[in-house]
Amino acid sequence: MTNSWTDIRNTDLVVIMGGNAAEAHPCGFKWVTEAKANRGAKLIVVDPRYTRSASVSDLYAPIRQGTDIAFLLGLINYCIENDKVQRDYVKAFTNAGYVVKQGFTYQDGLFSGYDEAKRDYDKSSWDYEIGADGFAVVDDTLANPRCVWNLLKNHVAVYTPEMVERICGTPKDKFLKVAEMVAECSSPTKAMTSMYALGWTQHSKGSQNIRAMAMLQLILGNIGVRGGGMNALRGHSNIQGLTDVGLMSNLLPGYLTLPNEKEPDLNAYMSTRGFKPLRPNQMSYWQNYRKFFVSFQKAMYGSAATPENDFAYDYLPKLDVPGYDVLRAFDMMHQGKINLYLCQGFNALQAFPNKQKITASLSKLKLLVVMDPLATETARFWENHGAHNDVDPSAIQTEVIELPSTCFAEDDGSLTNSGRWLQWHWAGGTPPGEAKRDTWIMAQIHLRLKELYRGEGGAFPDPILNLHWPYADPGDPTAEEIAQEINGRALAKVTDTADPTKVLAEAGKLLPGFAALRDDGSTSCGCWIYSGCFNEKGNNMARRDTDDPDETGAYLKWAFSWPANRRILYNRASADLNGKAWDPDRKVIEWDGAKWSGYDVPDIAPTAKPGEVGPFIMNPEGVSRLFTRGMMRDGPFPAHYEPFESPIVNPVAPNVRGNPAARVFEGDFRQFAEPASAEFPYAATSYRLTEHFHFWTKHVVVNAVMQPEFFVEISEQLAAEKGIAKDGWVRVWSKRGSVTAKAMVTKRIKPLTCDGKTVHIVGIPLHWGFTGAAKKGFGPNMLTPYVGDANIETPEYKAFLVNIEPVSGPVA
Amino acid sequence: MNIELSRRAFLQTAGAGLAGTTLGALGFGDIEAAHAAAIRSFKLANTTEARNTCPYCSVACGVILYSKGDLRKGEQAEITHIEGDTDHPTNRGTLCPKGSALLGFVKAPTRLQQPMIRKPGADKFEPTTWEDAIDRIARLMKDDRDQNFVATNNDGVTVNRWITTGFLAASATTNETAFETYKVVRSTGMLVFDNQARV
Amino acid sequence: MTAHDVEPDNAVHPGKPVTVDRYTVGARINHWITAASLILLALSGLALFHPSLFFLSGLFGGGQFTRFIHPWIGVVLFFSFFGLFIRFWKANLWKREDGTWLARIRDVLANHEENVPEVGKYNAGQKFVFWAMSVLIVILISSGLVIWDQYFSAYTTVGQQRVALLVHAIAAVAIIGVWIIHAYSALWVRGTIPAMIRGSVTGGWAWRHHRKWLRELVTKPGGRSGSKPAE
Amino acid sequence: MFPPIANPSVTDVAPRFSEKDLVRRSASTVPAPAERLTEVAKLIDVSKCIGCKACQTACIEWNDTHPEVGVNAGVYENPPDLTPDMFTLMRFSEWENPETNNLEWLIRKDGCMHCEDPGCLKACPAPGAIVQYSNGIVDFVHENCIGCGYCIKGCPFNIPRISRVDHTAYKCTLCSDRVAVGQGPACAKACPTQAIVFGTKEEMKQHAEGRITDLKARGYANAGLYDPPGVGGTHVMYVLHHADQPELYSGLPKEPRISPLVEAWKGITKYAGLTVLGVAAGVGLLHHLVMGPNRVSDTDEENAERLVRSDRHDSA
Repeated sequence: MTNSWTDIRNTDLVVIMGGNAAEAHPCGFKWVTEAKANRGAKLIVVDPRYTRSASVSDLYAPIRQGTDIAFLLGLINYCIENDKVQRDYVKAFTNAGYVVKQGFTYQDGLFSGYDEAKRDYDKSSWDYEIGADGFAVVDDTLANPRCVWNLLKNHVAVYTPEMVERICGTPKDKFLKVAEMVAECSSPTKAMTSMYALGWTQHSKGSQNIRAMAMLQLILGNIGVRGGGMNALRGHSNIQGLTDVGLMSNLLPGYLTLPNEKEPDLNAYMSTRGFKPLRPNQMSYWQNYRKFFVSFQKAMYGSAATPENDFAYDYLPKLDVPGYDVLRAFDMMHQGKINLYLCQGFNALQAFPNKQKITASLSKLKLLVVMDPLATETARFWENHGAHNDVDPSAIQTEVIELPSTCFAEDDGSLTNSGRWLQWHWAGGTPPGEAKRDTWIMAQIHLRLKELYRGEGGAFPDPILNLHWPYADPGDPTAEEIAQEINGRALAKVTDTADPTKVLAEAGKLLPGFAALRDDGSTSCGCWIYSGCFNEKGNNMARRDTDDPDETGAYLKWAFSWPANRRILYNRASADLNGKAWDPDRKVIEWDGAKWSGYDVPDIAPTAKPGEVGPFIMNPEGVSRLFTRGMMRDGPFPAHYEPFESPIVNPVAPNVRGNPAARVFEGDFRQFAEPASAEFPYAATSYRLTEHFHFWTKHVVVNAVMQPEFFVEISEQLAAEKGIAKDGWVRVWSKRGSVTAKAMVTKRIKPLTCDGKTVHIVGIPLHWGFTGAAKKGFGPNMLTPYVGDANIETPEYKAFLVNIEPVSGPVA
Repeated sequence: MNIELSRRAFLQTAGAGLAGTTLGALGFGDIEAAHAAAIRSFKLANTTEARNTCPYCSVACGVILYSKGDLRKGEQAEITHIEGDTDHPTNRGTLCPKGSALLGFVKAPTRLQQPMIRKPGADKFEPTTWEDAIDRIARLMKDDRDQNFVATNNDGVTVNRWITTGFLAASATTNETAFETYKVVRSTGMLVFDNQARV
Repeated sequence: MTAHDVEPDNAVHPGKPVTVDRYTVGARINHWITAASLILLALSGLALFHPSLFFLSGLFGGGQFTRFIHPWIGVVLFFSFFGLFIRFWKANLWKREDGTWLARIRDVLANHEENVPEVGKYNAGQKFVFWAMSVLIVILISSGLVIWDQYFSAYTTVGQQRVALLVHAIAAVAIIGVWIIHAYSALWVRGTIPAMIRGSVTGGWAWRHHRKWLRELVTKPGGRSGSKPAE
Repeated sequence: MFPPIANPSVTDVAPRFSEKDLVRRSASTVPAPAERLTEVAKLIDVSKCIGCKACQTACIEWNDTHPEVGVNAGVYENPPDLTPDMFTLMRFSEWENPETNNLEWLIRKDGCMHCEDPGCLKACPAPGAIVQYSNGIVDFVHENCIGCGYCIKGCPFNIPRISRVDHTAYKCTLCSDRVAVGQGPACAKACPTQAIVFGTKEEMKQHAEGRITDLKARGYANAGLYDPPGVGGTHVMYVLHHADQPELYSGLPKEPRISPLVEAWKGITKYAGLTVLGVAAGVGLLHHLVMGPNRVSDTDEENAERLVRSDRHDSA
């Protein structure tokens, strides 16, 4: 989230699209109902299903899953056509005026530079014209036909309300009503908030879905303001934290990236990071990259990381591919290229697409280790549960070790919510049986491994032997010890760069924040964006002061919000070019002539003058990007692509199948249904229900009572067509698998008309499996295709094709 | 015994009794029945509180754990109730259907109690000890790493990577667990490393 | 016609006084089971009917057991009474003289039975009790099943149950009223109760109250046994 | 935001109301309390409700009930109905508004309405099994309940359910144990959107006014408060977008009142019945006193003997 849950109370219009906040995040949704009740805010829900969010909306518009970009670009087109744009904001705070290089084109659904064989682009043409001064060329009048604004205008022109109806199936009158309400928020005194989640990410163009809305929010001037923003609702309690701390194949903590094998040393590595400003005076905060990186290496390897060895740069593994994401990992496993796999509380068998492939892959492992508080399906993938897990245990040679871990109620520590708040929690109960904390388990594995390497030697033992392990009880580090390590420490005295007499931190002391980080090895810091969370003032994540001056919803003294306790990202953009709030009633920070101050920690250097320094300090431009240069694999603008399995052929680019830059593994393509397939005529989507949380709560008897059994939702029309009775049983199958379910026949799903064709939607909730208290059931991953988003490889769970028929009852 | 007499007497008594109670029923009397306490005693009295956050979604609602026994005093603590924390700015004491039923997660019948191992081809788990389990994991990790570690690529560049073993982190563990996990995993050179945020 | 009023093994035993068999052992057992059930039902039912009578639930070991046992006794009553019905329904068919008897009920009440026509085994009052009981028991068992929450609540709507409750209550009041008439009459007309205890009445009792029945018995072939008293 | 319900205290506190505050007690009379407590109420704003069932799970957890894991019956209601272990239930109804052609998913939290004139209490034959406190809470006392199910017939909203385990009736207590220590009901505390709020009845009515104004501004011309006078008002009230058609909300009765049948049963029948029986017994007694027993005379015996003898002659 750019903003926070409590900030949603400040909005005028909530657009829930690509999410279902009322069902998946009920307590956060409270702030929507508060905004409605207290400010007269309106709620729009755009979704293939009439959801529980829709049940309290002011306007519901149906949409075919996987067509959000067409809808959003249609909105952008509407706003531009009708001059519903916050022009001053767009000119000053976006790259609308930046002139794009000759050679950049978009034609027939493809951007310039496409290589069909590689399914990838040469992105060199996707960039700005660079002037003689080394800075990007900008036309403030927006007259240049090659400036971003004019390119965007041309790019979205095709998405007329008629085209939106044709692609999305959204009736034109509903779309126009949405457009009118959204366009009103181009006023500087109106804010719209976007609440989205996996309904946007789980597509082969998930990142572009989000970009499209972000672009709309930028042209409406809604980023950085109270009640505005791009608010990813996010899934699990610490999905934000795990990502922040970098537990992904290609990441280091704090969104630093792992080197690839073309970067043999630290200098080569730094040459593509630490961006220089593209415009004069800009902060381009990544210029500090080296400080973050070196401090991280000091946290990892302590005294073994020295200037002489490039701060142990070689200890880091170097990537040969963009990343070993889970789809790649399981594809490798499927090929027998992975021997050991450790799952720390992640139910892979239920969570990844094409369950049959996942089972086959796990069956090829030598060892699977599962650490979990609950008996997961993954740990029991080899157990026969009839149709629900039809395997032959004797044929599976994988050794499985299941380790009982504690749950939230039994450990201390912090979780980062979607509003970027790091909140500390305290254990309240004794763990059951022999269950152990994850910190204990990981320490034991490390110490045992270290012991083995110390005793036996082996392949490059240095990083293991030298891993910094400064805990009082090495076998059982405490949460506080690790939190301090994440925050960072001064290894030598750290002084202010501008004023060397001013000491920021004495040697051995905790750092006040990331501004004190140094690139000479005098500081250590596990995760730079978290620095400040546990400093000499104490554990700031444990703060519980609910003071909130003027009830802005900022709660600056509650817990700690990264970065630097900032509650609204880009909050400098809440004020105009002179530093005055666009909307005086919705002030966040203002320029008082000498510095920035207000209700939040300014997201800019406190003394950066308003006219000079742009609000988007992480970007070398200092402004936000409507055109994203070469930073996305599938294009600098979003464009409509059909899902890989689609009931119609792409109306705007008939020759392009799916997202042309999305990675598809050998073999998986064969398992996709053809576009407009007669064999699989129905458009399916998967989703969560409010009664359950993923695959956990089916272990909770009370939640099992609330929603006991797997079902699929279909329209009355499809039920009539297929002879499916309410409360009857159905079989649903895709090219990859088949499930049996109860039928929920509802008015809340209606057939759509897309490109002249009736499209029926089949809704498949995801909470069932073969362990726990609820009835045994199937997961949608029996059916879903094995393909991910072009940029981040999130699987396409939200749009695929199936067929359906009535059956007499469940197969045993 | 003379049945006829006794029955007669009984019938007469009954008749009189009936007439008498009919009067009572018309409002000339009241029956005092034993009073039973209607209101349950408050079940959180004398419990210990701990502040926590809900482990499910990323709204991160504040919750209070109520237990018999106090962990901070070194006692065994059994959680008996969980409800929303009204002091929390986001949820203000409210909880969704999952959060309201958190106690059922803590006490789920399917909570794991001890380390288990499933041998190749077996159709069930067998109990094992932590000692043996960790030994086994470390041994297999080291063997696989030693065998498959790639120190340099074909171009002779130092790459120090290990891609035949993978690690999947979840997304409900703490940041502290996450960072420690990061250290342990990355220090081995593992690249097949991901978390739930991917999906 | 006459056969209706005479049970096959009823007999007249000459002697001083004459004794007349009125009820067989089976009929008597059947009656007393019915009687006991009815009384227990009345007591338990009244306990649930009116708060001031709730104390009667004490006779049954408390409210819960009263609630539990009442419908089961009802089932017993129903089948038990059904036995009586099979035995006696023919003798209770309406006859010409019953109208006259009824018209002269004042004389009956005033103990001047000599002014009413001779009646068979049952007089009109007894027949009224018989048929009232029959009808009310059918009403009570059927309405009772509807409100027997433990087993049958699922088969009817709450609206139907409310009707049943009211009907059950009214029918219960009525049947207790009928029972009062029945029991009082038995007390008032001396010599009646022994009929249901020993099975026989004196000839004088039969002469006084059911002369027609006595005549029929006497004239019936084999209607008279030897001088042996009934056992 | 409506003031949220404060965190409970873990120190032992004396209940704020008790037996002495009873205004009604089933099948018995109670002395009028010295002064009436402030009336409390739960307000359920259907227009804010997202049907998440948090109220249901919070209710189960607080009241330590154990509903069974059922099946999916093609609907969102789970369990399918109120049970002795499920005191409250979200009921879902899909309605296409003929005026707007828009689908509306009307979701209503069903449960005890805590009527000012409780039909359950009126119907109950067991002394003290159902009580009403002067703050409006209608509570079941299981020690006194006999499990007859009369409360179900008395209730205009079809709420109480009899346990097959202990054969006593169960329903929402309005969390009397929480209210007694100054807390709000578990469902109201849990409700994520504050569709359920709790306070004094006056506060609730005021709060409802604000909500109704908001709904009218959003085009719900018939928005209104459901506080049915037929049962003397309720201590659980609804804000409805279509207050003119409460039946749309899974059959919420439009003009609920205690059924005339139940009124008749518990009123006239009760008194008239006992009067009839009393009179019948009395008349019998009187008749016996005045007329005396109807005895068989010696003449009757002789006549009988004569009859028997004559017949023997006849047939000989």
